[in-house]
Amino acid sequence: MTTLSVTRATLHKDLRMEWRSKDAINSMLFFALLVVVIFSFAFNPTAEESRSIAGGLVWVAFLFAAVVALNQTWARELRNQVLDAYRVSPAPPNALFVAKALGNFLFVVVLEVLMTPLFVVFYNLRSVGPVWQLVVVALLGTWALVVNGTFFAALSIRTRSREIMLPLLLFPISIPAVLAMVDATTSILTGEASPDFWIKMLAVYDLVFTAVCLLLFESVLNAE
Amino acid sequence: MKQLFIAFIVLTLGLLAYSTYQALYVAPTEQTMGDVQRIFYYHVPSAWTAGVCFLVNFLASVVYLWKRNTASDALAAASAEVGMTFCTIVLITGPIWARPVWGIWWTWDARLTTTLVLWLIYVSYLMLRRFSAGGQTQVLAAALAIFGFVDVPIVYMSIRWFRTQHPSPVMGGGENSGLDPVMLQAFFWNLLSFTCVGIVLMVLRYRLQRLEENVEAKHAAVALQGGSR
Amino acid sequence: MTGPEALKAAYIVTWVVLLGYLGTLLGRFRKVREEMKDLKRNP
Amino acid sequence: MTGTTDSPAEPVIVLEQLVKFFGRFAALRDISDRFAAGRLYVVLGDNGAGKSTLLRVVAGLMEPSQGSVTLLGTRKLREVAHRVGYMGHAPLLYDELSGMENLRYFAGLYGLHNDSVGSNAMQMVGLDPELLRRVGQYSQGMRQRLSLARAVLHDPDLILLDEPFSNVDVHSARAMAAVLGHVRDNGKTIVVVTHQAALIEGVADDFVHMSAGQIVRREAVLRRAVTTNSGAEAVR
Repeated sequence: MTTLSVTRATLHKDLRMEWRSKDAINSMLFFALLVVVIFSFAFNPTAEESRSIAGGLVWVAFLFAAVVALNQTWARELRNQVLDAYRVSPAPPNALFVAKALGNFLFVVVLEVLMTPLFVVFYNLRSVGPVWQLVVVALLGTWALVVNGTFFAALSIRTRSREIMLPLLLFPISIPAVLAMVDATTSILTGEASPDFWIKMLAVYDLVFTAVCLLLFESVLNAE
Repeated sequence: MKQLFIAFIVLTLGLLAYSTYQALYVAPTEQTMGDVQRIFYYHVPSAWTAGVCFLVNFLASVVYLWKRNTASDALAAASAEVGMTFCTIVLITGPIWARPVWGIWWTWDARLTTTLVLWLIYVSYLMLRRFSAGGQTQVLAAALAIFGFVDVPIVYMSIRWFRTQHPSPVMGGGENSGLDPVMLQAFFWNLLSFTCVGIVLMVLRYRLQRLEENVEAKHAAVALQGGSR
Repeated sequence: MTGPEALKAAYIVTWVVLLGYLGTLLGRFRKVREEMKDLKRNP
Repeated sequence: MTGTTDSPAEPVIVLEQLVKFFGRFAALRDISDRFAAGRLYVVLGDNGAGKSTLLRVVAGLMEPSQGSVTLLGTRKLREVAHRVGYMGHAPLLYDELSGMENLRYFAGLYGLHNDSVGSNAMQMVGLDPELLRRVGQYSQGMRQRLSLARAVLHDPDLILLDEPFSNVDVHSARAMAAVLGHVRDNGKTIVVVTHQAALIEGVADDFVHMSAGQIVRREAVLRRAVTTNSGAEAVR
């Protein structure tokens, strides 16, 4: 009950602050745009080829862009050391985690919605398989990146050179999720295979790591 | 205690010599692969030992988060490093074996890839230990260890599936194709000796960690008396 | 790379890695011991 | 209220053999002490004497390396978090939000959802709750006053303040000191870490001197000066 209200309040506050500064979304968007452009120079694919590599390109672009956003979320709490105000309050730590993860989820989803048309245009994409499956993969995959990303971003603010630490910790753990997202996306785009296994795998990954994050977040938040 | 450990080291060295002898001279030459197959006697026990180390690392990390005792953190640090060492051996000897047998250095098959990912995860673990300051290291490292351990089965599962979908290049032989009893015997000797080497290294690394903690404690005592300013 | 060469290479690599790690361990032991001695002499 | 150092009542803060290391540096060196209820303590000392560290450990933001802290009768500091207020060295406020938006959020963390909580706190420190500008545009004095409002908005029994007067104009500092005196008169315990003792002398009950990670001296102000400013009590 209190967890829910604190989560809601924190999410509301984060969205309002992001709306006012637009730090995360702007840097994220521009970064993803750069990746798209550079990739299209680097690979210069035909329509047929692009269909089979697009899954990889799209998700690598989103992964890098998400890291930019993830670093932002806690940076905001470290300015003026506001995080201390949360930590001295009786509010449950997991409420903070869930709010941050949901906020990041929203940011990355917005990014994806804005970037997808660009990908479609630049790479001449057209899906052979059903598009609604892409949406499912995107939602599950984004949560997979964001839930661990939020956790490891919180973990790396306790280390030296924190902005470098986040990808170093996040990428190895995310390998199965990235593999699943990329392969599922490719399967749907080319229509050659069923993405069912990957979707189930992403769901399992999401469940398992959400549980692990919730279990360990308090220890990490208070590690000082 | 110290004498016991020295006796254990001597025993381990003896075992290692004997098991290497078994692997090189006693075990018969495999028919299709020839002498290359003997790499297996080092490769697989290394993988096993790495696995044991990472299991120890996971358990020690869980105990640390629960009890917050420095001993289990030291064990976690020790097992991660030793596990990394054996994992490195696995990753190097694997391609050396693959090249003459399969004609390629590397294939993205489930076992290889999982080992690589495992290695990456524990590299990041050791980096985290290095990059975080003072009293925070232990909690952060323990948390990451749990993530890593939970991740490994998922990695294995996903890559298995990835491979069945995209068939990999020629995968002849493999070690499960009905081992000769003499081969099996050589294999178990090596398994035993490598496990002992792993234990020796872990104990040494653990003691090193404890010694370092001791030095820190001495410094702390000096600082407490007010000499450090 | 032929069979026997590969075999030799793999065994040597294994030994090098193990001994190398042992070497770094012993080096660190020496450093810690020195530091300890230093502390006892001049706290 | 008499000015004895040791109140017979149960002390609000009990420190037992408190030690805190940062690597090899001992920031707190074996501190054992008690702080009684209803008094305003001023902790003085040079930079690096361990004042801020002590406050962070007491607030539960940092685990001590050795020893223990007992707050309001318990060692489980989280259980009494709602009775403790902490004002950090940094403002602990969101620059992108207005004063009321900040306070509304922080009140929510304490389960207080009534807007009057925030506006009362703002009025108490002499700020207008209607102020729309964001905290990033506040003057340093206003920011520190809002920070004080944040620390006390849930009406805590124990208030910990870290350098509340840093970079604050004399007017704001006086206002804040008066607020603190008033809160103390309502029976709350206050610990102020500062190196600007002059600004709070008028309302202080005890001076606690720290040096090199230890509490070296404590002095009680025997005659409580009424909240008019009287610098005569300067205990230096």
